[in-house]
Amino acid sequence: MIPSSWYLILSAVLFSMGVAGFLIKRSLVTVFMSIELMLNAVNLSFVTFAHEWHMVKGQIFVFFVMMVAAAEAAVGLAIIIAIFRTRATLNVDQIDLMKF
Amino acid sequence: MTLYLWLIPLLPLAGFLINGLLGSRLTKALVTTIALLAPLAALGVVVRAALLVWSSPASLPYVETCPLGWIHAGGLNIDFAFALDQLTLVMLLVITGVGFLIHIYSVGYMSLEEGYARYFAYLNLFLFFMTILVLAENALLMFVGWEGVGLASYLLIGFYFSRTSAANAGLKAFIVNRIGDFGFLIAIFLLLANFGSLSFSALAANIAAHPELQGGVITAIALCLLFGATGKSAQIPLYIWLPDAMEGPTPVSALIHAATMVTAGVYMIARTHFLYDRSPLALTVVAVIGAATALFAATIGLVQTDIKRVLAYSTVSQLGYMFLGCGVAAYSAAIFHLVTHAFFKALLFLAAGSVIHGLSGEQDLRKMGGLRKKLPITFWTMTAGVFAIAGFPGLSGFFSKDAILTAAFQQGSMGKALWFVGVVTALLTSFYMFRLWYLAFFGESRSDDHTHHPHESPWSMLGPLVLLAILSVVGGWMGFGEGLGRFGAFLRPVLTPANAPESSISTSLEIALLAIAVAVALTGWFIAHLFYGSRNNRAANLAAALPGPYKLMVGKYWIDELYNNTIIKPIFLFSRYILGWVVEEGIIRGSAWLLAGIVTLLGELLRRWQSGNLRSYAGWLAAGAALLLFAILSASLGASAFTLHLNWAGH
Amino acid sequence: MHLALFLIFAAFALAGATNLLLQKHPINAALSLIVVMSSLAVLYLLLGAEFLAVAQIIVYAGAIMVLFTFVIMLLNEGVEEKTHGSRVAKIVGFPAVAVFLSLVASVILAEQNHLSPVGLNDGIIRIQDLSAVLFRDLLLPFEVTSVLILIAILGAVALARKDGHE
Amino acid sequence: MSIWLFLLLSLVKSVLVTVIFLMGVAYTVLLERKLVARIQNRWGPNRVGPFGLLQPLIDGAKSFLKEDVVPSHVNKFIYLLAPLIALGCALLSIAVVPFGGPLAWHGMRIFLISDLNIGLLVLLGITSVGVYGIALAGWSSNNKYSLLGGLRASAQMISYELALGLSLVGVVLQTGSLRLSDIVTHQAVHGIASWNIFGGGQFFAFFIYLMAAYAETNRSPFDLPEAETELAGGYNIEYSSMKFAMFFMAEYGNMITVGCVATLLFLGGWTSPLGDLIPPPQNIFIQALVPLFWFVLKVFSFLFLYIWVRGTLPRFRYDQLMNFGWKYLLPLAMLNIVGTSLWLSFP
Repeated sequence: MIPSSWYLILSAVLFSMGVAGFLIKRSLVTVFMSIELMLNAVNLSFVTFAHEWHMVKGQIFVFFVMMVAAAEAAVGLAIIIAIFRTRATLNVDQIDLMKF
Repeated sequence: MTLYLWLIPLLPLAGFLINGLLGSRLTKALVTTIALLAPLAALGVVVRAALLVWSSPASLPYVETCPLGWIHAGGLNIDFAFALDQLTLVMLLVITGVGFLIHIYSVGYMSLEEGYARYFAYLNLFLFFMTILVLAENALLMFVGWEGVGLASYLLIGFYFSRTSAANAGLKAFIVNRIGDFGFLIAIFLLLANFGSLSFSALAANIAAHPELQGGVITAIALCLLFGATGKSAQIPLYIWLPDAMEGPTPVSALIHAATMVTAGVYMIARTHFLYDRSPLALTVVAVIGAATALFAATIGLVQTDIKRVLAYSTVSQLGYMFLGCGVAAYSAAIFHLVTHAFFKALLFLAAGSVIHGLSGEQDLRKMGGLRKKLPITFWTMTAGVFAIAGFPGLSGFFSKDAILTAAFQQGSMGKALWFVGVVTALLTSFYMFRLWYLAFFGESRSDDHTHHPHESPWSMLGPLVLLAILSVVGGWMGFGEGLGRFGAFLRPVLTPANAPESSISTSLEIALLAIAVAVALTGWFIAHLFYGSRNNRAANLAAALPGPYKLMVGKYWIDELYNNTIIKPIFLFSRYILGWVVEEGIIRGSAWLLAGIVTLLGELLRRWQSGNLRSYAGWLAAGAALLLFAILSASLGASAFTLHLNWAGH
Repeated sequence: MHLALFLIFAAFALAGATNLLLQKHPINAALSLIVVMSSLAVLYLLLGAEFLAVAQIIVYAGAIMVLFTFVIMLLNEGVEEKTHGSRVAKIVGFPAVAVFLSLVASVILAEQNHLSPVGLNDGIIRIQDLSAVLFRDLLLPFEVTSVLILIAILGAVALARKDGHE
Repeated sequence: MSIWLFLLLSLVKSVLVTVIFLMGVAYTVLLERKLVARIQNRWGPNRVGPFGLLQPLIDGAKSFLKEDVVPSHVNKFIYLLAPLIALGCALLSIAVVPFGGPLAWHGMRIFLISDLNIGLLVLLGITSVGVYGIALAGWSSNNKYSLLGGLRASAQMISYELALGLSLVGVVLQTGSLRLSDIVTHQAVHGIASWNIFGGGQFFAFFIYLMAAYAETNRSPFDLPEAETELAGGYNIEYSSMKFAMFFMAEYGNMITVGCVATLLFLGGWTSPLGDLIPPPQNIFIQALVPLFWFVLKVFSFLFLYIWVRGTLPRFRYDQLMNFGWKYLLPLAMLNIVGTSLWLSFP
């Protein structure tokens, strides 16, 4: 038996690491992965709260997040491919112009 | 009894939409079919209505209101309503009947032109607005039609828009009409302010219920309406657009600028005669304007050399007659003249169109001549028109013109003077019409173009000519008899002036007046014959003997130049220097510069923030999230340490 | 037992996340993320969400991350270079993250007495219960999400296809 | 039952199943070689042991004894990790497969390592992770052929996973459970008449599953990731000796798993095709072994079909493969779901 708060703390830490990854990563793909990490961290807290209050809807919400994440990954990666095709780089520090 | 009035404007509108939107993709035959079916169907509806009304005249006026309403704002209630009474019926018959004939004529006349579908779309659009104008039950709806016919007129005058003169003529017509419309609008506002309603029946009832209302506001309204009417009906001072409008195709001149649209002013005065009846001053102004225009335009018409311009000035002059009729409270006579004028003037224009068509576009009378043999049918129909307008006994112009002159003669103090002006105008009319007749059809051909041989027009053009010629010859007989006969009797329920003068004229005097009119017409013919009947230079000698008046008439009294110098140029200078330099450059552009400068400055500052770097954005985002969280926590915790219990759901 | 499992897989998750931050090569980062996700799947199982645990594996590890590796392989992206495009990220971002984490952690710690503990025998939310809620109460969001995914597919196709063809 | 007994039993079962499974893998290889040889009118391996039955053992020994070459230009960690993932996933998936009757000892099923509520989903999950083995192998080898093979494998497996998953939904709808043993018992009533492929009306689903399974296991006619003629072996081009053998075992292991799933979901699992016509035997051992026999027979038939197809059909082009998956299989699978739902809602 362990307290729910441990899960929540873990979730918060993972989320912060995701944000930190967003801040330090230079590759667009890894930045995108950091976003996925954040989403996962939030999902963990959703599941925890669903368990805490015995609510199925918390899990459903995670389910929706997954679906949206899948859609987002498809579009995001397509965008990354398109960017790579025009700029020949994926370094976020070099991709700072709307028009190229 | 249902008359389906709404169909009358709607059918031409459908024709307009189909031909206007799809016309360029349809075959010519289909375009023609649609263009002809729309007015024919409208004519059918009108004739059906006329037959039904004829059998039960008590059912008039008949009103159809759109159940959805139109404008309902506060106390203002304006319905989208069509009304049919005797006056409207007469107008509708003229519009759709003559309109249909001219559509048929156009098929032949325009067959080789570019923009065939566009032409018929505009023509149908004109019919749509014109029928709305006459069917309107209130002044605002009438104004809609009024503006719409102006639009259609503008489009058709500028039909050959690649010609600068045509485009300018269209603009001139539109702008001059706008000036008149301003008067109409003011009148509508005054009506609303004083009577709270725009419905003609309500207004008539309101005025009838207040016999003490005389002059004053009513005079103001009537004069404003008159100003609008002078614009549309080409009266002094706004007549200047009509001669230029001859730049449009000839059938358009016949339909819009002779038979129907330009008579809208007369129709409006007749429709609102209950206002004029209460304002002797306004009536006098109408009569004086009408008489002055009639004489004035006739004198210009004497010396014009363009066949269509002669007819245009003649139209202005005849419209002056109608105004004169209205001005002496002989509304029925004015409407009667409107109808007969629609017949013979449309005929004259169409015949002139046939001549122009036969001469491959030649419009100068000095280059015609000798066409009697080449264009026999055109010649005979034209002859009918000339005799009708000159007022030869038994023809339509004789009856209607005489009705107006007789009514003018009886009018009080000014009557005799007005009558005299009318008679002089009749003389001039007879002269210039026979001048045209001789110049065009008799003598030798003076054309310097020997490659084209004059040819008679196709039957699609000659058919309408013949029909209109018959109408011009016999159309007057419906007004034969005491008080305009059947025509007058038919219109009496709507057009009897409130203070109709008693017929104070003896039969002998009436016959004398008739004799004078006939004599005047014959005199005109005789003079024309003297001058133009054979090859001589009497006319040139006369012009040389009287150089001043001749130049004055050839220069059209320099009215255009007068307007140009007194009105257009000052406005132009004001626009260029005051509005252009001070307002445009200083205020508008200056403020735009100022705003742009401020925005540029701000943007320059904010731009540094929007570096485009994803990681910087993420940094700001994280900072914002932290700040937001902090704000929420401090709010729910009372900004103290985390001692308070959070309001978790479920706990 | 629960404690041991939690500690093991929480450690895995944290190690994976740390590795994600430290690795320079995207494919290593992707593998670390797969580790994080798989550990999270086990944690979901501990929390009684068996369907979500498997869905996590299938959707995240089996689909999304495969897409990531696919793209990395396709673009053949190398080790990321060290650039200095953003001072803001360092100056503003990291303190903000620290503040954020401390705020959230302090709230959770302050409230932990109100939360119930988690055990192995807390029962499992069955897939039938999930589907009952998903397809009855939340049918509309579900359908809307499916439309969203359809749009995403179209968008991905439109974005990734080469210009000039078709 | 104490937790220690549980752990011990599970361990024993796992070891036993793994060993048998690997043996099965080895003899599937032999079966394929023999069958393909007969299809091509050859004899196949027949030198080692009677009918060449000892050939797999010799092959295994050969793999162990060969030199283990690790090219210098590879990404070493991932290069080593990839075959482990591939084989690990192949072995893991058998853990949820019930391969015999519901005999239990101390409350634990004997012929099943773990009986999960969501066994089918777990199977799918493990299969989906299996892609990494091939994809990472292709990438880490740092070789253009293997990279192409890896790319092809990941794209192909993601694409066909959809059709595969959707084809199973019809079965799940009919049973109302994701537990594999429930799915089998649901088909046990009338023997062959109540199998999902016949009585359950899931014939199209079976077809879709079959096609998707070929693609998921990278087997002919969808063996584009290996495609000897164009990619010279594809993702495993840089692998040698035991690491190559691990990929090989993973491939055949996946075949067996796929065959097990097909048997469980469509062919009635361990139940007799004759239903209750033959009364259940009284002897406890026979009672335990008869279902095992049926199960193995069905899986064998499925494998036979697999190899038969491999020996018969040519390889598809890659665009044909993608078109087939997205434009035909996927819509067909969705239609199957709709049809099944309608059939179930209007009995």
